[in-house]
Amino acid sequence: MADSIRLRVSRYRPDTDSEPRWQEYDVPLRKEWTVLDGLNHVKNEVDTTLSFRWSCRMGICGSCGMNVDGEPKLTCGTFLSDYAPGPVMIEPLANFPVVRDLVVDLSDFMEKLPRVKPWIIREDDHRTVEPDVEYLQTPEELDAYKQFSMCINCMLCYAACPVYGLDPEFIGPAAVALAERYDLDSRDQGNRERLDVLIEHDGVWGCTFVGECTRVCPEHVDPASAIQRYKLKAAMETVKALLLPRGAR
Amino acid sequence: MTRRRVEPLVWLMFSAGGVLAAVFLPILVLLFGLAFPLGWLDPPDHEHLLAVISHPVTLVVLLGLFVLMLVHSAHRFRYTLYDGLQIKAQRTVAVLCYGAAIVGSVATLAVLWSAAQAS
Amino acid sequence: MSDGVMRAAHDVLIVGGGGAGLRAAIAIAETDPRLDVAVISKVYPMRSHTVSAEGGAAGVIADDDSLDEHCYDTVSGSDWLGDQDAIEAFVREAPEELLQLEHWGCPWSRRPDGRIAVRAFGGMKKMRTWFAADKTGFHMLHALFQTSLKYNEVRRYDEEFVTRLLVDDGRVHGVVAIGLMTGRIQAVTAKAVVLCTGGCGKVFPFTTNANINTGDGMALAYRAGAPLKDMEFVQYHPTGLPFTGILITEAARAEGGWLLNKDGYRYLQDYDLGKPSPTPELRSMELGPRDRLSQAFVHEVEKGRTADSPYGPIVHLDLRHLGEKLIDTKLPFVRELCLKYERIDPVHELVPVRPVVHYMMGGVHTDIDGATPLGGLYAAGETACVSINGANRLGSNSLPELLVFGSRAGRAAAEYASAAGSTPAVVEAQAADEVRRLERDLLGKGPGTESIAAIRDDMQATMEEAAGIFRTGPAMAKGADTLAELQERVGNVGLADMSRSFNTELLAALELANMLDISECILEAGMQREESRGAHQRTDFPARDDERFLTHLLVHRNPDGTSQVEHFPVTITRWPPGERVYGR
Amino acid sequence: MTDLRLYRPRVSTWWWTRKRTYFVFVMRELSSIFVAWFVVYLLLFVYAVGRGEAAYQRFLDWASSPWVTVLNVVALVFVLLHTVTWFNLTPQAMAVHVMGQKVPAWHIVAGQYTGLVVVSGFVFWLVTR
Ligand SMILES: Cc1cc2nc3c(=O)[nH]c(=O)nc-3n(C[C@H](O)[C@H](O)[C@H](O)COP(=O)(O)OP(=O)(O)OC[C@H]3O[C@@H](n4cnc5c(N)ncnc54)[C@H](O)[C@@H]3O)c2cc1C
Ligand code: SF4
Ligand code: F3S
Ligand code: FES
Repeated sequence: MADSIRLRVSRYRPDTDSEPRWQEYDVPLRKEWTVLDGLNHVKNEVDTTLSFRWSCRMGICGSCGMNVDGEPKLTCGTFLSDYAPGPVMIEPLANFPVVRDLVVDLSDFMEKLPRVKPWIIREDDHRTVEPDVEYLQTPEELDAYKQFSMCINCMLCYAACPVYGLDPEFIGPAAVALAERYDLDSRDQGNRERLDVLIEHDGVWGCTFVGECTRVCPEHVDPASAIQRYKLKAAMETVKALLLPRGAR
Repeated sequence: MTRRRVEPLVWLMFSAGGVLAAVFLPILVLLFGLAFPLGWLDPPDHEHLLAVISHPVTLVVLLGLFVLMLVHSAHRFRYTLYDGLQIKAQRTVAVLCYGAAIVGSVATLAVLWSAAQAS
Repeated sequence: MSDGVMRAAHDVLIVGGGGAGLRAAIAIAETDPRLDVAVISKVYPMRSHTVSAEGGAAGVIADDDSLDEHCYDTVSGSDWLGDQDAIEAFVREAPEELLQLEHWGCPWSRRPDGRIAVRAFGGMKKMRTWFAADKTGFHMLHALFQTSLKYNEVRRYDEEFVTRLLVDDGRVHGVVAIGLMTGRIQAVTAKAVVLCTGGCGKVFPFTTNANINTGDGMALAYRAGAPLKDMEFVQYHPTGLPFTGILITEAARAEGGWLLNKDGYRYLQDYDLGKPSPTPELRSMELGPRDRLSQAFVHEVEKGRTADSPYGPIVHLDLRHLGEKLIDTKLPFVRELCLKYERIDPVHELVPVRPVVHYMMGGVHTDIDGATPLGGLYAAGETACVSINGANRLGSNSLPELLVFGSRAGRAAAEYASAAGSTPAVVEAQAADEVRRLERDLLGKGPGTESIAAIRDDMQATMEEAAGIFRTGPAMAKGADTLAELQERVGNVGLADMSRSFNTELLAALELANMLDISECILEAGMQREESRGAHQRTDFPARDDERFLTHLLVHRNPDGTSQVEHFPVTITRWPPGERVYGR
Repeated sequence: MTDLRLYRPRVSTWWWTRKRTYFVFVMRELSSIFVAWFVVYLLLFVYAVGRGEAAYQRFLDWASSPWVTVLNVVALVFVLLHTVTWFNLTPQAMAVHVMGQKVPAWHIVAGQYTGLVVVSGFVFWLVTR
């Protein structure tokens, strides 16, 4: 194994640049180094002006997503040695506006997330606990939504989804996965409210089942599945509403 | 109550058409598109075909099959134009695609009906 | 505001969007919906470090368990330094809070009959740790964050870094913060401020903590005049992965994992932690408390019974006998982490581990309602020291602590804010000062002669050397001298990056300044505590000394920047100091 | 105070040529053209049959002309692509539960191929009988 690898890093400084440009850095190539370790090496030893987000370095906080050789990746879980001999292209997550260097603007998702009401909705909306009363949930009921509860909001799926790239109005894979997570939760009774949001034009219908969201998801959430299942559910509800007019449900 | 929207219904037809296309089309293309015209197999004789086609069950089945497959392809093609070619005139595209599917469906009905009358 | 300092005003401002901060925000929104609450956080809330917690959250729920037993485990685990009134409140409220979280959608692991499942944890005599597989903190944080979204009244400032508390006449009136995206510096005033800024593991080189855990809140409070308590108590977790420091949760041992030295021997039996048994025994062997396990590791190193790795001595965690099925259902994340970062499959192979800095028992001194001695300033979570953890925190007590004291601090701050008057004008001048400091002294200063990373490395090395698992007076004194030099050097740091937008170099500089102050407090308190208790083990004072040191140490900052240590009594209610007995 | 100057990247028209998975996706979607084509083809076929023996023969002659043959070969390829991708995606699009147990994905896929074989066999039997 060579002892160093070249990183081609996309730099964009809004104060001075009108568009991103490439900058290259050579970093040590060690078998236990991730792309993030490489970037930190640059930040600490070579060029302190490089900006990127990271925190947990264990694949759970969701902040270090970047496009590595064109694929959205968590850089803390992507090893440099897999790209030897290099160079490795490191760009900000695709489909998002770039704030600076490798940092993208996530406000769009942060605005969309609350729209799908990702919280438990109950008809008897308790705001506080009744002591000692737990909502029972069997392991099977837990399994029904577990997968969709694993989303770390890393936004790799948005970076991979061409539909989102073309139409930023599309609510996007992770948001639907989270809606589905609560819909499938046996403790929740909010399906109707979420349906009203997702059945809209910019809800689930824009998705053409490209499936890239699922392929890049580091947590195996399978948002593509959530969306298609949601479409089926929305369609069934609509048929039901047609067959049983005046809210006979 | 949920607001009524057409998207879910179109999508349902798209999906149904997709399933039908997936299971019916390979054999149909193979037989009618290649095997019979090219003589790999002897084409069925006209009388038998006419009998099959003019049977009411066949009529209904073929009508459903063709209409759903047309909606399927119109719907899919519409989004291919949006995404693949980034066509901005989305409304026009939609009208053209679904319009074609509707025209095709009417034609299907006419053709099937006239064929059924022929026997 | 004059000087063009942008300003926003709220009733209560919560600094930190982790478990404690979000819980506090919801508590306030529920207590009094008319109050205007804001959460300010240097990362998006769901990125907060609570997300990394794996093992679980303790709360008495099992039929054979009792509040008293949880209290006793916590008191003895704390080596009698925890305040027993706080511990009693904590133990009483923890199950309610955990159940509340259940109602908010946290996917707790369940028993076949649908009830909450509990697992064993280190230092606990009963099974009482609630868990969501081995991503408990992740699920708790996301449940809290998503639930917080339904309270429209909670305003959020995401990715804004607080640099200073605005204080006048012993009362806190808000903060100054930098918006990372825009680089805009603004004053956010509030009648009450709740610090929920998490831990400070990053003052050490080898830690389970995330990059953001730089102890900002402790430093903010300390500089504003609030004392820090019990800072000498730094928890080492016995099982971190070498090189990365990624945590292998204690749940791995609770489910039956063994610690083996290089001879394949379960060495804990040599350290008064009980006798090995094939299935896990509560409060025994691998389920002993973290301080004792980490200390045992050092003794094994001394005896030459640890294995070598490129990253220092290690022992092995053996999970092979648990079987693939159990590992995949109860410890899937452990397997994933081992596969990814060590290329080792714990189903078939031994996992190399070594002790790693994990948790800060000390923090901003608060009372049982999260109130600090400064008017209007509250603290909760890892950044605070109530204290329930004393000299050693038990695993799985921190997550419920965030909830219990997050709620309490939130409610107390809400009450204070309802009664508080308006913001005095002097804070405007203070805010303007701070803006000048940031703009001129940091951003405008130009290149310097020192590098942030180099000073940070030196600080971390110093702390490991001086304040590791075993300490001595002279080593700490020497460390303190080095820190003083580093404080000098930090003055010569310049920023190469002068742009406004997402200037992470500026952040690193500010965080380094915070960590240096905290490091000094740790050593200061460590030198004063001439005894060994819990996580603070001094080879020059190997025994616990209740005569002199059954007391908290508060570190105050003098106006000239030096510090001063004061004793503060420990509250004992029902459990007089005794011997910590494990495995017998 | 600085204004944010975000850089907004544009998606190129040729985005789908850049990555194999995107390319396969667009090909999959383009199968819709050939589905439509074959519906039209079958309609012409039915129409010819309805018009009588001679028209039917003329249709078969036309259908064996080189360009129609090429078109149909291409159509067959795309239709097969459609079938394979559609079958593969079905388990993702619907979760089937039998007696409380989630049916594994490969069962669903296998079930669909069985369906394909049965339907093909039936059609074959029907028209060649
Ligand atoms: C790997 C790991 C595993 C753990 N597992 C367990 C476990 O199983 N059980 C258990 O009980 N405990 C566990 N702990 C401990 C527990 O997770 C932490 O103590 C707890 O999550 C801390 O939560 P917090 O809310 O206090 O802070 P954090 O979650 O760290 O949040 C801090 C917040 O403050 C904000 N902030 C910080 N500084 C600033 C600033 N200057 N300006 C603005 N905002 C700021 C941050 O953005 C963040 O939102 C674990 C810890 C680690 C490291
Ligand atoms: S669905 Fe997967 S890829 Fe998308 S944000 Fe969630 S974890 Fe990331
Ligand atoms: S990639 Fe996009 S189009 Fe749908 S299946 Fe995933 S959201
Ligand atoms: S740094 Fe947290 S996911 Fe990579």
